[in-house]
Amino acid sequence: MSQERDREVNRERRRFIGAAAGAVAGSAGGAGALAMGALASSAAGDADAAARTDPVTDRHRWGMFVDTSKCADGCTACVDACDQENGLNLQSEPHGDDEAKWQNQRAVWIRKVKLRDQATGHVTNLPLMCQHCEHPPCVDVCPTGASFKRADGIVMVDRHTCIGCRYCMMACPYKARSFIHEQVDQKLTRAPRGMGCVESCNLCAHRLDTGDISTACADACAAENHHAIVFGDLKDPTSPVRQAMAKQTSRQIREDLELNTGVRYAGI
Amino acid sequence: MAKADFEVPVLKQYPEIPEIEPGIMAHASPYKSKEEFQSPLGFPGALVDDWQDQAIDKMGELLGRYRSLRVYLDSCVKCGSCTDKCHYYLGTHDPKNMPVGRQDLMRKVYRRYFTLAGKYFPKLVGAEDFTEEVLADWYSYFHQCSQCRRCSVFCPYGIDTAEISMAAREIMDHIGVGQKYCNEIIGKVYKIGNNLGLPGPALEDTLEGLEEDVYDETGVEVKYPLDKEGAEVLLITPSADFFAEPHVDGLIGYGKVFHEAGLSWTLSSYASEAANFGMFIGSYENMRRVALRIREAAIKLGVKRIVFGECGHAWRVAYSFLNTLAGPWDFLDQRYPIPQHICELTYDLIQRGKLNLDKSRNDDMVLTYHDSCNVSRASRMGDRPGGQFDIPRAIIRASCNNFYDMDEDTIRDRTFCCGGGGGLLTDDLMEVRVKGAQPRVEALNNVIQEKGVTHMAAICAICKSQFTKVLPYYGMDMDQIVSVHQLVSNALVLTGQTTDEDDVEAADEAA
Amino acid sequence: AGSAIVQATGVGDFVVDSSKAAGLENCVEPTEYMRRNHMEVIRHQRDTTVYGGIRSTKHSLAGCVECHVGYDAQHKPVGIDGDGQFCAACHDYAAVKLNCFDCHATVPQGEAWNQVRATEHESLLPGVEEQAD
Amino acid sequence: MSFLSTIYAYLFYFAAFVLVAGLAAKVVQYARAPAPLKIPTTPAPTTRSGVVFRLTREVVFFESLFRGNKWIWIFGWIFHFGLFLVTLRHLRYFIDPVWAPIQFIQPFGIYGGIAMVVGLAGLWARRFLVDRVRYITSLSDHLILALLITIGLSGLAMQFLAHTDVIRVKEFFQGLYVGQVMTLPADPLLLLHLLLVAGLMIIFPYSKLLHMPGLFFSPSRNQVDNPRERRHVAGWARRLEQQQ
Amino acid sequence: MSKRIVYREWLIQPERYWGLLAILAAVIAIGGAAALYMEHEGHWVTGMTNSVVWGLPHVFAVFLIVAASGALNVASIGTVFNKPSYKPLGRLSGLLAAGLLVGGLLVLVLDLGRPDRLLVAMTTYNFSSIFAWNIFLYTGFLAITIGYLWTMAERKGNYLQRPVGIFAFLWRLALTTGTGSIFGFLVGRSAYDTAVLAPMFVVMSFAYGLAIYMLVLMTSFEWDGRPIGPKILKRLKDLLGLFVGAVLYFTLIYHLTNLYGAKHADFESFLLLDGGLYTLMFWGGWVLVGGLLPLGIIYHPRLSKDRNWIATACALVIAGGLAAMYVVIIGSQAFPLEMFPGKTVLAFGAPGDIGGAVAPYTPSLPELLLGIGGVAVAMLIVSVGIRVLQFLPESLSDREMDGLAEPA
Ligand code: HEC
Ligand code: HEC
Ligand code: HEC
Ligand code: HEM
Ligand code: HEM
Ligand code: SF4
Ligand code: SF4
Ligand code: SF4
Ligand code: SF4
Ligand code: SF4
Ligand code: SF4
Repeated sequence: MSQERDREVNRERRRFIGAAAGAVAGSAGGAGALAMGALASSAAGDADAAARTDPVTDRHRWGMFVDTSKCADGCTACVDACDQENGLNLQSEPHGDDEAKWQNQRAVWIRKVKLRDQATGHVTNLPLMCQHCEHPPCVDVCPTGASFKRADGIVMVDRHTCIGCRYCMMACPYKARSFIHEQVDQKLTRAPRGMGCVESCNLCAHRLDTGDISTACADACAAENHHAIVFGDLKDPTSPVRQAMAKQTSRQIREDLELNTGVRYAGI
Repeated sequence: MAKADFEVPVLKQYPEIPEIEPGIMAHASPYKSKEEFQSPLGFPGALVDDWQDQAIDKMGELLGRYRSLRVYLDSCVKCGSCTDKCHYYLGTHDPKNMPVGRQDLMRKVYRRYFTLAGKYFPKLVGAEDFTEEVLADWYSYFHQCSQCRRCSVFCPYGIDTAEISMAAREIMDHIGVGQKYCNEIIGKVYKIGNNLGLPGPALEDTLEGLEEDVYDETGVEVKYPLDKEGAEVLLITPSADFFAEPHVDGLIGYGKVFHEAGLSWTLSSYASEAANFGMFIGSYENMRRVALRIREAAIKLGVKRIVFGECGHAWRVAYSFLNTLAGPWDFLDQRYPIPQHICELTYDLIQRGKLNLDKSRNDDMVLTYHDSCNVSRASRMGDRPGGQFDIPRAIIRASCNNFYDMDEDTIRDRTFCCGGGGGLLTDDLMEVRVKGAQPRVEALNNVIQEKGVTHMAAICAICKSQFTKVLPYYGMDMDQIVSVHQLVSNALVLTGQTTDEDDVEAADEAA
Repeated sequence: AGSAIVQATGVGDFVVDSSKAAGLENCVEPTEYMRRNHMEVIRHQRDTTVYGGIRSTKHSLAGCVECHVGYDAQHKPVGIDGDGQFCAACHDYAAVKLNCFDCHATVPQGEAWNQVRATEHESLLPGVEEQAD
Repeated sequence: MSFLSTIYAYLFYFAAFVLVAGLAAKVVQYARAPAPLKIPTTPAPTTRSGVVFRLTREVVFFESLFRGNKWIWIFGWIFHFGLFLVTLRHLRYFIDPVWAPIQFIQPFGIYGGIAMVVGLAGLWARRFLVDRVRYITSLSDHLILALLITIGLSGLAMQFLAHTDVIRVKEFFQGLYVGQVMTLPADPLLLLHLLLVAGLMIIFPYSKLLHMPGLFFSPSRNQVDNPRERRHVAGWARRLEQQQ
Repeated sequence: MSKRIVYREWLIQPERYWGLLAILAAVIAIGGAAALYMEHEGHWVTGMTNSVVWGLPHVFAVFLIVAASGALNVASIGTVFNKPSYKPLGRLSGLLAAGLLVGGLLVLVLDLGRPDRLLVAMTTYNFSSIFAWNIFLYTGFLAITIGYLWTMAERKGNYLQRPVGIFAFLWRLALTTGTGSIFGFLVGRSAYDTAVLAPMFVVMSFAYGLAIYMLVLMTSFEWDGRPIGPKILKRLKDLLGLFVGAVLYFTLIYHLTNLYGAKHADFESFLLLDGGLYTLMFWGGWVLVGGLLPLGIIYHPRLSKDRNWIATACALVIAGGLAAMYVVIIGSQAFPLEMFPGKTVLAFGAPGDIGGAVAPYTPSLPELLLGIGGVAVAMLIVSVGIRVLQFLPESLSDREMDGLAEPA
């Protein structure tokens, strides 16, 4: 059933994907080969453009730019897309749990935040997910090293070594992380999930690793024609995200903590 | 300090586990028994010709008779837990005095003749033929065991070296290698009725003397009856109580207690001995023969209860074995424990407020208590486990104001033997006795130094004799050892007794 | 079903008949080797994937599942950790706890981006012909 | 079915026979030897259930040993508890389907294996280091320790270094139940492990390993302290009474 | 010859002893069942959420761990600061410390999302994490405490007592500082973002540890009929008074620094004025029950001489300590993260997801049972320890203590 749902999403995707297409053009052959189930051949030189055979490196740092002025009131496309992509919609409320508590217990990787300026009364909308800090407090505090920062800047949880201590959740200033409070029956192959571990947005790492430079949330936002989220390589001056940041001043949430986040916002 | 032709151990503040000094005590063995002492017990008078075969046969017989022996010889894993628990090892440093070392003297023979491994790979499992040297070792070291069972407490399988010593002595007796001291004494019991060979008239004399003493002291006519038929209680007490110090003070105490309780009681000249050395030589038959005298006396005197005086191993035989050896006791009053310990009786009276004890009369003493090993580890008092520790202490606390226990590791079921039990209370084993007393005396010395203890109470005739003899070697006084019932005796204010003040008052009134 | 599978002898005991593996000669490594060391193999793959981002299918757990998963009469895949199914049959027999499937999908479902979705995604890219769904 | 498998199959039949028959013979011998006198080491329980409680404490905690010597206790207990866990874990080779508690115990069995080896190492060390224990140690004491430690190490090596085909091992032993010789994986570690285990089974009824049944038959531990209340007379003692 | 201190096993009646063990075992079993339930169902059965991620178990665990460190203080005073009259108290202090620590750690471990991965926690470390260091600090503490006990009990090791004692003392400070720092390093959270937290934890540990120690000491002596002289009792309660006073002092400093750092003023007003339950817990529990009342008893001319009142003071300190931990750990999680200064949060994710508002948290029964189970574990360890080993001096009467005060 969920496979069918995947397909539907894909069909929708075709309408909008053009924008990102350029970035992945070089990978087409490789991706195709992979789809046939053959072994990945080493994509010479730039491994990013195909399923990789070499470990990720720090030649890239993935990040996002969010233009809050484009983020529409009432829209939740990015949240829904992330839920679909990462199987979060497959979570089910445990029988007997309190509804309000459940909202606070279920895993959320990205959330829609709505703010009002106390001085001007101006209302701002923005998507909030893991900020992929360069100096992530969650990684600093994790006792086992399960929280880690990949060489390409993605902060993730190795759920094979996470012991579920939740210290990272205490440390994260953005409330970006979720603990899996309940047993998970349904899961996707690309997004394993189980009780007792902590997880958060991983910038759709499975996409990046297989050669696609896109995230579900950014795609979805673009599909809705809002284009509030721009994803890309923060180290590459030609990347869309850098170009967008060059046009507008952007800030980090809680800049005072000097975490050098990978997700930047304009208009807050 | 008494003179010794051997080195008396030094007392330390903290106990130390010595390094082993193999063979250092091989020379110390008791005088061998002679024909005249052997035959009354049914043993050959001298080493028989085919002693080896006979010994092995006897061993086989005992293995079939005693599960303890069988299991103990198989089960030891040489863990070493018992190695530093025997007071003879601690005092002599001879590894064959480590309980397991002692057992191994028999175990190696057992393995050689009774196990597959020992038959075919003797070297591998340390099995050995029963040679003359081995027999010599047996004779020395199985007579350096007071059968105190301290090792058994700490052994994970409860292996009781006392059982093995007893079996070894039994085997040796059967091939004509007996110990003079024990066997002579058992002979005396058979002939006269007690260990010391005191004939009836002598006992009567002593008891009359006691009655006079007590009357002089208290002005109350306390009776010490002998062979009184129809008495309620038959008191069986070690013969040492009739004349040795401090034993006799205990006997005085029993009499006063009976008097206060209003119990009619008697001693028996036929069964005038509580001790049963049959146990020491591991001879069921002899032990039974001695025990049956009590049965006969009880029937003859028509008593309703049997009470035992202060004697450790006697109480073991009485408490644990008497019912087996000389029972059933269906002709006695079943409302009372059969047999009963004098401490149980006294304690009961104290509980019921029947004794008027003036603790201050013992204020010249600061006391500690020596748990005699046979009482603590092989018998019980009262109706709950551990009563043998609590009841005597309760009696002491009820009779005096100053009481301190010695170190916990050296009392209750971990108590150290006085060093003279198990048939070693003979002058030919003086070295063993003095050295073996070291751990106990060390603990005693500590409370003397720290708590100002002056006296040690005990409820065992052997302990009392041993300490009076051994304490001087350590620079202490022989009269620092007292009977528990001596304390009771001191503190007990008899009904109608004239105290010093009373005397004055009485004189005033008379005037 | 478990016991029937379990009683057989020889290599390939546990391979479920309806699985893709049933028709193949060998596992991803020599089968004898896999019988003894598959846990090391996937454990190594796990770290490579999580930390290095390498998602090759050769040793991947998703790969194991895809090849070894059995199908029922309706050609629906049956959870690989189900009774008598490949992983479970063997692990139950040997009483080895398998908690991978607390998290991992037991049937191929929503594979990684490359395996199902990339096919469609790719068709959107310039110069690639659209493929049928 | 290889030659080696056949040899091992017969070896295990033989070892199992020796173990069971030898142990049974010993237990019968112990059970039939009378205990004529009451000799429990006091303070002993005065009831049967008290005795069960006491023996349980001895078996589970090694209470007496604890009071006797803390070092021996620590190592001895670690070893035995480890051995116990390992044994439970090993049941998976011998029962099918595996009972739930045995399934549950599996991961602990591995720690048990490590603990067992650590305990044995400590026990062995003291046989060299403590002069009193050195004195009472004979060659066989060393050999048994060596045997157990080698079994443990070869097992751990299979767990951590060179895996064996556990499934075949189980099939082999399952086959033995029905008289069928299945192929045993020819991994050297496994063969060593099993060879030594067979050795252990064979010597069990003839060595100090008898301490295991011995504990339960030890009169100073298993008797009820009630001689005054109940007359206790052994068979031969009664005959002696009747003779007179 | 210096005077020996004679220690004895706890010799209370077997019925009483086994009864106590049975009760403790039952409590532990219930706690274990609660933990099993939580692990089996998942944490949704607790009151914890993605906002309040550490609940009641952490309150108990941190309290026990902190108290463990403080309990060892008594031994330190004896050996490190060479106060002879504290020497006989040392062994119990070590045992209690070990017991409390084990109890606390057990609760901590059983509250993990994946306690089955304990081995992972023990073998893979991230050394930039205070928590990882704490694992070393805790296990190290246990090892050192056991070693320390050994030096106190085994005469061959006596000469090491002082160096090991000093080492243990320093380790202990590190441990409490480390525990405090678990919170102190959470820069994102206003409540914790202050350096005073670490020293405050140190004095808290002294107070709680001593209070528990005194209760255990008095109870075990009472049951066994052993004497405690008024002198030693006065010493201990005066020390308790000092520590409780210090806790109050640091509490004041803590709030002053928070108020001074203007950005935390919101949090302060939450805690001190309008935090509802948390405000109540702070004033009523932390300050009044845990501070002022016990101080009142301890310095009261008459009550301070009565054993029962001293015990009451100890109990109050413990109760106050739990309240303090509740405020520190849960109160500060309930208070929302401040991400957008100058802005009001209108919505934060799906309805019901707490962002700008105070997060609700109601402790659930299993959490409480787990926490109490941890306390019972600590008490079980202590009861068994003093029963089978010689931890308790046979007497602490004044006569006994006077002998010790003389220079050795
Ligand atoms: C390309 C398909 C394929 C993939 C992918 C694959 N296997 Fe296999 N596997 C096989 C085949 C085919 C066999 C049976 C070989 C035979 O019968 O000799 C097998 C056998 C096995 C066996 C031995 C089963 C037995 O009964 O003896 C194990 C264990 C195993 N695979 C584990 C794995 C694991 C773990 C993975 C993932 C890393 C994996 N396999 C991936 C095809 C595959
Ligand atoms: C608590 C959840 C959880 C458990 C339990 C778990 N995994 Fe994973 N595993 C994950 C997640 C999440 C990923 C994906 C990481 C990513 O995409 O970057 C993953 C990825 C993997 C991968 C790489 C992806 C693939 O399909 O090859 C392997 C291999 C793997 N796990 C093996 C295991 C094995 C083996 C076990 C059992 C011992 C296990 N995992 C148990 C969560 C889990
Ligand atoms: C041939 C039988 C067999 C099959 C089929 C099998 N396993 Fe195993 N597996 C084992 C055995 C046996 C062990 C344990 C080896 C040991 O205990 O040393 C094991 C261990 C493991 C472990 C390590 C578990 C641990 O706790 O250390 C993992 C992970 C694992 N298997 C995964 C799988 C997965 C996933 C599959 C299915 C794709 C699978 N296995 C299929 C026999 C099998
Ligand atoms: C009821 C079961 C058992 C109990 C209560 C028990 C108890 C003990 C005890 C108390 C010791 C002494 C302490 C020590 O040295 O470790 C010991 C030693 C030993 N046990 Fe056991 N045991 C049991 C079963 C076994 C079994 C099944 C084995 C072997 C497979 C075994 C092997 C050993 C060995 C080899 C030693 C001697 C260790 C040494 O040489 O130092 N035990 N046992
Ligand atoms: C016939 C009986 C036995 C068989 C078939 C057997 C088989 C095995 C096997 C196959 C392993 C490897 C487990 C793995 O790789 O997961 C193992 C491990 C081990 N074995 Fe045995 N073994 C037997 C008896 C014993 C005995 C009697 C002992 C101890 C005295 C022992 C001690 C160990 C230990 C310590 C390990 C390592 C820990 C573990 O994996 O459990 N084994 N055994
Ligand atoms: S999809 Fe775009 S516009 Fe819609 S909520 Fe997300 S970021 Fe805003
Ligand atoms: S936003 Fe939170 S979870 Fe993400 S990297 Fe930063 S601290 Fe870690
Ligand atoms: S919950 Fe997991 S990822 Fe987070 S700190 Fe603990 S171990 Fe690390
Ligand atoms: S990047 Fe991917 S994982 Fe992260 S929020 Fe967007 S969709 Fe979710
Ligand atoms: S019974 Fe007593 S004397 Fe004999 S070996 Fe044991 S401890 Fe030593
Ligand atoms: S304690 Fe027992 S098993 Fe250990 S060596 Fe001594 S007799 Fe043998």
